[in-house]
Amino acid sequence: MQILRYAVYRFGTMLLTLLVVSALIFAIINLPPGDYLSNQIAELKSTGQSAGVAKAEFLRKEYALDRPLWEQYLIWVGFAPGPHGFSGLIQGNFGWSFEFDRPVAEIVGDSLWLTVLVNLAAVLFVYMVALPLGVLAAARSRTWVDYSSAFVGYLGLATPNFLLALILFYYGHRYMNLPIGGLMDPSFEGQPMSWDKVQSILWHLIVPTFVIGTSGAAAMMQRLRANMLDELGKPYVETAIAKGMSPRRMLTKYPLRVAFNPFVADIGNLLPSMVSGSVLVSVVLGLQTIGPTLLTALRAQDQFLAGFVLMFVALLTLIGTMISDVLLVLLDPRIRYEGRDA
Amino acid sequence: ADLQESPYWAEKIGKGELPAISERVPAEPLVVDLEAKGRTSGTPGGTLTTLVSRDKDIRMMVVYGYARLVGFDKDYNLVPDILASVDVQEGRVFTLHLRKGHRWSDGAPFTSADFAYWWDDVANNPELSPSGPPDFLRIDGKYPTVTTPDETTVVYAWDAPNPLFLQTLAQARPPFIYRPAHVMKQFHQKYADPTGLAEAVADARVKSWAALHNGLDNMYDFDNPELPTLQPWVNTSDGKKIRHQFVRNPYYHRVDSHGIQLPYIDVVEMEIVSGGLIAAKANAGETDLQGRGLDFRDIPILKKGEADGKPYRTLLWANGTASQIAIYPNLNCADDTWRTVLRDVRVRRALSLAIDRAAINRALFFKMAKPGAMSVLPQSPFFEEENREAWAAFDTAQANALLDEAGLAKKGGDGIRLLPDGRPMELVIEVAGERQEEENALQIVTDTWREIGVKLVMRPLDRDILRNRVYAGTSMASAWFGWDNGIPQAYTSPDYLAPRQQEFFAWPKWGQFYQTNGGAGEPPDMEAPKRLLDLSHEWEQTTDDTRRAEIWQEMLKIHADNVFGIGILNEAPQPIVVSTKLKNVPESAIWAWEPGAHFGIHRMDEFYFEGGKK
Amino acid sequence: MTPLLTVENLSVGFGRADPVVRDVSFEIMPGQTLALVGESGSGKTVTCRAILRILPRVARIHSGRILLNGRDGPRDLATLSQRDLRAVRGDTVSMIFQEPMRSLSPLHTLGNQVAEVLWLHRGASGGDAKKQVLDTFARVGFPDPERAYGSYPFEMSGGMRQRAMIAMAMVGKPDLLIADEPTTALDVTTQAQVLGLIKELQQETGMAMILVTHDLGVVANMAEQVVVMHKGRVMESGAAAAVLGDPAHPYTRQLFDAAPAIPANPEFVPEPPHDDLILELKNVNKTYTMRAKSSWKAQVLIRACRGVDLALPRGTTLAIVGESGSGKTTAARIALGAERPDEGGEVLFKPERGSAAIAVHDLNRTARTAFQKQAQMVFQDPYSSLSPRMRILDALCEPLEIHGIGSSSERRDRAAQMLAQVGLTSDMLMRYPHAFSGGQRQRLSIARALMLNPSLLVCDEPTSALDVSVQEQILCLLEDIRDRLGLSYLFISHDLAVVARIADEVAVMRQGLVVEQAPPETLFHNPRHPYTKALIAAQPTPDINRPINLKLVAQGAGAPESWPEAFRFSETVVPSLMQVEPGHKVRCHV
Amino acid sequence: MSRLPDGRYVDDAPYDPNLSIQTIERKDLDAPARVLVWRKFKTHRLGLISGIFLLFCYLMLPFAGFIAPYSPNERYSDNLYSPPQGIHLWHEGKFVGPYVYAMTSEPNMVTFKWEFKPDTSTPQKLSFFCKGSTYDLAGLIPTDRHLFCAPEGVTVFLLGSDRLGRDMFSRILYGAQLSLTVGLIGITVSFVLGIFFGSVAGYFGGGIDWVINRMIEILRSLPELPLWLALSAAVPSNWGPVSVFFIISVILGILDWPGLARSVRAKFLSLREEEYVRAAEMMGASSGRVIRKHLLPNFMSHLIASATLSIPAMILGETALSFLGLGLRAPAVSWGVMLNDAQNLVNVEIYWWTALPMLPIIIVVLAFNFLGDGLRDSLDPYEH
Ligand SMILES: Nc1ncnc2c1ncn2[C@@H]1O[C@H](COP(=O)(O)OP(=O)(O)OP(=O)(O)O)[C@@H](O)[C@H]1O
Ligand SMILES: Nc1ncnc2c1ncn2[C@@H]1O[C@H](COP(=O)(O)OP(=O)(O)OP(=O)(O)O)[C@@H](O)[C@H]1O
Ligand SMILES: [Mg+2]
Ligand SMILES: [Mg+2]
Repeated sequence: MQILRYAVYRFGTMLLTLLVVSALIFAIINLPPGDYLSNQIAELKSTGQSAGVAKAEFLRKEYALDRPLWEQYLIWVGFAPGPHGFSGLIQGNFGWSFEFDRPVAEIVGDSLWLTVLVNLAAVLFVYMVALPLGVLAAARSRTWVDYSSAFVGYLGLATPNFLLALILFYYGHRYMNLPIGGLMDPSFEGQPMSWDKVQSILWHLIVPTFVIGTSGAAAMMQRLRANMLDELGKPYVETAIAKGMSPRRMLTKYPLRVAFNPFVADIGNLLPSMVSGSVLVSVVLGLQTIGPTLLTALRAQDQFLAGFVLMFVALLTLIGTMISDVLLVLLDPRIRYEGRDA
Repeated sequence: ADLQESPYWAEKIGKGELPAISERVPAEPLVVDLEAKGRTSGTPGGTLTTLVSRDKDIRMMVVYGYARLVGFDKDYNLVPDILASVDVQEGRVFTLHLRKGHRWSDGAPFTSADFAYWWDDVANNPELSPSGPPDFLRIDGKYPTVTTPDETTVVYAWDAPNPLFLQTLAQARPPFIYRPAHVMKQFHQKYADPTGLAEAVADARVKSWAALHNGLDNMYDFDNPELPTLQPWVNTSDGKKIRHQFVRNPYYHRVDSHGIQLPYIDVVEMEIVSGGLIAAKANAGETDLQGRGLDFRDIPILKKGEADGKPYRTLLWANGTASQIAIYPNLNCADDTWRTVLRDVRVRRALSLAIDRAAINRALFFKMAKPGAMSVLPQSPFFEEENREAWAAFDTAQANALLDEAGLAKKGGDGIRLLPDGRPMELVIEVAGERQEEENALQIVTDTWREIGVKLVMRPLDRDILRNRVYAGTSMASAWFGWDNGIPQAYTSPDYLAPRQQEFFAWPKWGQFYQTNGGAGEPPDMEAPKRLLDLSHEWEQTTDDTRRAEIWQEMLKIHADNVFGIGILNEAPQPIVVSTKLKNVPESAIWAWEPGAHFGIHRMDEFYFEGGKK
Repeated sequence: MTPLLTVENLSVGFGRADPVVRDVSFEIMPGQTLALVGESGSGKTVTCRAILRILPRVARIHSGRILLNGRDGPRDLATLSQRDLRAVRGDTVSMIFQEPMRSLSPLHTLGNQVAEVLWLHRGASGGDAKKQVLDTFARVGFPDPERAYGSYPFEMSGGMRQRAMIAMAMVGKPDLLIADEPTTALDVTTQAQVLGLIKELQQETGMAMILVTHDLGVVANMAEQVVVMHKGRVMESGAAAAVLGDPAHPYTRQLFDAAPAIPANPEFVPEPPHDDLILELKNVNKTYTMRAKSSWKAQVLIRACRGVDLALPRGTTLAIVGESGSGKTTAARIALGAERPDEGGEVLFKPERGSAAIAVHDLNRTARTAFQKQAQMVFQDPYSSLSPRMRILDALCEPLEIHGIGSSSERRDRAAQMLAQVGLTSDMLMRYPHAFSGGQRQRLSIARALMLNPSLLVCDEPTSALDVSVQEQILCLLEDIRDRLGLSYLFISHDLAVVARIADEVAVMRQGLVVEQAPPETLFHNPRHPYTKALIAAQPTPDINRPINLKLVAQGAGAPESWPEAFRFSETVVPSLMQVEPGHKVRCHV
Repeated sequence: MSRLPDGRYVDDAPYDPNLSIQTIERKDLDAPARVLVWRKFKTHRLGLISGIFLLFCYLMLPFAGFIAPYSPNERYSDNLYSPPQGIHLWHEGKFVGPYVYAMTSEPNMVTFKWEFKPDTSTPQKLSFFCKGSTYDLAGLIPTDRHLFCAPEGVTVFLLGSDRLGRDMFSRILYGAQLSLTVGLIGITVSFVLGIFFGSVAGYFGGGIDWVINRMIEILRSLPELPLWLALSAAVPSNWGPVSVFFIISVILGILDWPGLARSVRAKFLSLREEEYVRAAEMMGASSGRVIRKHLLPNFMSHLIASATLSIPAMILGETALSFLGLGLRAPAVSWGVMLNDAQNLVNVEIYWWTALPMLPIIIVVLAFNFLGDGLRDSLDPYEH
């Protein structure tokens, strides 16, 4: 019963937050001067392509872009009727993408799993690199091991992603015959999963993973190191040593376990940072993830597409936060009993 | 010659899914004599890969394919293409004759009904086209009467001449004045079964039948494989993809003189990659034909790939705009002093004279472009060397003299001239910060202008913002391309030379005045522009090509003399990567959107792979 | 017999600074207990840690040998390789650290942490190890070993955790146990339980022990040998009886003199007149609703004070004693107006004799300022009650600044004067708190409390963090000030001996209730309430001849349900405070 | 030392029972916290080196014009894409002092590359404290002295030149002026906001805390990208590069504050429970005073450490923004702008030195990291 109440409460705040977020998103998208269609029309006129103008005019009417902003917002969310009655987000109509000229849902659907895939690979990479290095750096803090792992980590962080991507692609293709760009060989697109397809995807993932991963790894490593150092100063570590444990075993059993909790707490933030963080890389690498789609949409002020993607990310973040709360409760017995301050 | 069956369709024909070649091509196909054009006839087959950077760029296949009702040939003459012929009476009645037996790519006959459907049920349907039929069909505010006397004849008749009608049909982005009626009628309220239509609307997650109709009706966007086409290649891939496949149109209307149906190449694959990677991929030999997405600065890397033995050649075509980079002093600038100063032709001439075009050419284009003022290119019949050279030599002494003469002799302490009102002469040039070469060129101009006491301040903006600022008269000057069409012919409208378009950044207000019929902007109040206006009007009135040519020449002269737009250089090289096996690609040519449709005018359907395979 | 452990001329230092442990030597026979005594910072912990070489990275053993004559023959732990040392740690020699809460990993169950010793050293399998651990848990007195096995540290009380620590140290059946102040954090009854337990286990297994403490009472009850340390050096060492009975070194003597004790022979003092009360708490209740931190749990009501009635006559000391969490601090905070009592409670304060009472429970802004000038507080922890970023001068002047009293030079003079009053010199004004010892800091906070010339001082366990000799100094100081300045104290402690020394009246609290109240003489010699009795019995005295019966004491007062009918109380039914003799009130049913 | 007959051991060194009250216990800690921090920080060698390096970098900023042989937009149109020129000391076995070779360039019409030939016959000696292009020293004093320059008609491009023949070395120096300060401004903004909201939430708790937490949650649930785009679109289009730069730093700061606010809040929550805070409250100190005098000073060191750790993020943020075309634009020079120019295969493969601005970014980011690490380590010098 209590849990139910809690869930209802959390859900309530989530809806409220979402509502605020939706208004914010709408405002943000419409902050740059003009809108997609007027820009489109100006562009068409300036290049003398009068033929396209008619269609743009049609869309402007169809999607109520000729109305005041606040009305557009209400129509978009679904609080007010549009030219064809209520059909906004809450009615399950995600809108139309002007840029891609098809329903928003169709565009997002495709790139979503790719986003997840790429970022999953990157997160795995981050963990694989950052965990051992971070632990090592903490265990050997202030020695050359520590410094050199920081150096390696920050090298990845400080190298601008887009340059790194370009460099890796060029030389990767040259010397290792790695593919340039994309997430799989186009011939596998739309094909059912097969071993060859998986191989192709893995092969294509190498560079993106590396590029996205390196920047994350450094940050993660440093955080892990700091957390570990904090934990290493705690008396229970000495207790463990007094038991006669070997340092390695002690390190992985005790402080690492505790130092890891903050990462779980961060799951909720993973998504927006994944979407933002990998945009540049995805743009450079030509990955068909949601990031470049969002960037295009924002640049072109393709408002329904951008709005939907952002709402979606926000929703996932909020849900992610909830999940991480639950996970934390599962992972950290202290919270289970004592509760945790917000 | 006898028609030959294409091996690509052999299987389908064998199964009876496709009729034989003789049934497919029109009764009188367009026969291309390749040898006469100086090309070789090829072997059909092969898959061509090309790259684009945006999803929506798959419509480039409509541009490259370049099947138009009438199209430009390589000398920029208008010739019938899809149409068998066109009769023009008094420049106002156009009788379009279709080819008998011409079919859509799905095999349905292509007839005058398709034209009628567009005119009656699309262009004039207020729900589908809220703003009515397109502008180019409106002459003096009136639309033509469109009639279809028989299956293969369509008549567009105006009261007054419409000199632009045919040219517009030949554009890179053509106005499709026909629709596959047999397909689109299923989604038209007037013809479709209401319940079926309602279901389709719901399925497509759109809000009305009009949205559905418009959404599917993508002759140009080319993203609806259900929509039959007349282009050489047919889109077969739906949705958001990394690679789109375009398969030869079995009903295409062109054949070569050996009876082989064009296009030679069976499949075109268009791969969507990030813009930054096109050069890298080209360098790796992963494209067979590439112009778009490559830039002058990519040439070394392309040449390097060639040298490394990758199977491609890098051709250098010339850009077709009148000027690669041009500076437009705003004659309608809101700032009074600046407006007066910039309207002084001596000032504009001085600014032009003080540009070291050779240095820019060297720094930016390896000396491969042609320095010169903004005028037409040598490919145009109106080209005159003297126009290109007018006020385009690098001569700071003369420039200084001109400025002194213009009453700007006074200089401030830092050597910058003072305006009549005492402000320093700091000319802010606004640019769309998307082209590096523009910024680089202005950087060089900054240095040489300093020598004549003019301080150039460059301000990069977004394209849309730039446009709005120019239209509002807020900006003093801006940099942009020159006239889009650098190779006008007598039939080309000289609109864009006259103060009739705000899109010409030197006179936005005059352009608005004309475009809005006096509703906004201001009327031209200088002699030369007025004359330009008159001339362009006269061009519209006359149907006589020699008179039109004269008008063109006079207008170009006025421009050369008045330096309304300060051109810096033109014919900048455009790298074109071509697979070594790909034949019939011209060694040197013009790379232009309008007129020319990039590869379109070079007839991509005539390109072929040596031996029919890649 | 060969000693189990011999420490010879051990010197340990941090970095390049002078060694903090110098030339320490002692030896322990198997089965014996050696007590390491000395004030805070004298190097006890460092010495112990040096034995197992669990020292901070900067620490270095300068010289000395640590010979362990264990199962594998004699070895010098000071030079042993890390690998061999690992085999010794937790196996031959095990250690209990000072703070039980923080010495256990919060994310692992007790069972896991304890059984680990067996996995490490005995190669025991899961089930086998668990059986042994459950055994040990039962031995150290967990009522439900199975439950304890699966519990996390924070689910247990401090005493329970300390038991778990002991279990961890014992489960490997070591030859030597090093226990670093195993009971300091515990209240007396729990302390007695733990000590009793250790002693019992020791007798059973024949294990030797080094017991670190600064409580001489504990020493008297536990040790055969004593080593007295001061500033890193051994002052005196020898058999417990001899050292305690007849201290030879002046420091030892001083230390023993300082140890407070519940006086053996009561001298009845006439009851002071009760007509002028400076502070009065009437029917004070305080209920905290723990905003259920995790929103899905029910709110918890904590009744920190229940119907507390207290009266403090001017110029006297009222002490509140009671176990941890019994509501002492809450009562003090309410008395100071820092917390509002529940509806119905009243706190009245009379700044001067005969003046109108201020209703502390209901103050407006100006009244609060006025009141705050009169009533000050001395905090328990001398280390955290002074801001580390403030000079002594600023810290002392702060109350004056807040109340806008005096010019800056006047404030400065007053601060210097106050320092002198608490026995410090005025050249310390410009220093920072971290340069001072705990005792000095406590003096500083007393000085700060006195800056405003208050008439009431609330001391919340002002000496519990200090060792006996310093504690003695502070108590003397407080007494001295009280007498000189006519202050009244509300004195909170859980140490009965301290209270016996300073208080005029004592209130014993348990679970928010005052269970017994009387002048110390009466209370200590005629305690009525079972809880009071248990408290007194558990108080160890530094006298070998008066050992406390650890076994008996270990049972403590137990839960109220186990008390005689007359004293029982529950959440709802609470007997009232009855006067059993003049000035002696007990909470019982008649 | 002596042994009593009963085997007891007694120390016989002189002992004064009263000494301990009057003497300072831990002389080693007898100093203000910042001295102690410094003392401890000094032992963190890498942190110290980084700190000195950064200090040097910042001190150099006003004198970038002096050290740089050229001004940032000075072009040498005969030396486009000149590779780095080495500085030599010996010529044909003789010591001649620092000199360079004159370079002549030739376009290669086959490879479309500029080819440079050094004229190795004559060493061109560098001159020092020589006259060159004018610039404003420290942004104030106009002067034309440079640390070193090449003789007339010869160039000295230590790190090569870019596509317009501008000296990479000089541009990197000038770029530092913007790139290194973006961080500071951004940090200031984010700190002001973060400290304000964090401390209000942490100290007062309750409803305010809830609202601020929601704000943070909302800001965090939006990807940064649209915020960047929107905020930079809100910058008036006609602003000059420096104002745009300023606004960008502010934007970076605005987006950065929630993280900081959270840590401030957490820290405040724990500091509030310290007894010295309680003590001040009981003495009647106002909340403002408590925050100012007790909480902030004790929190400052953490702030400084987290500041040093966020500056790299700001510097990198600027390069990312420049890449998106939202950041600085020519003619302004920053490392981000320079890298933005270099994000092309040609620059990576053929004119590799144009990608060199990566190096200072990496070095500075690393230095800040080590500095922050060192600071963090030495924050609580009086802890046991
Ligand atoms: N990590 C350290 N760095 C520097 N000095 C230290 C460190 N740990 C302890 N010391 C110093 O060593 C001396 C001895 O400390 P130790 O902890 O052994 O005292 P103790 O007798 O156990 O005191 P307590 O009763 O407070 O536990 C003290 O002066 C202390 O300041
Ligand atoms: N602010 C508060 N919110 C909730 N519960 C509190 C609060 N303050 C005290 N309590 C609870 O009230 C009870 C009495 O606490 P109090 O601090 O008065 O005990 P104490 O006798 O002073 O203990 P100690 O000896 O440990 O200082 C405890 O259970 C404590 O957890
Ligand atoms: Mg200790
Ligand atoms: Mg307390």
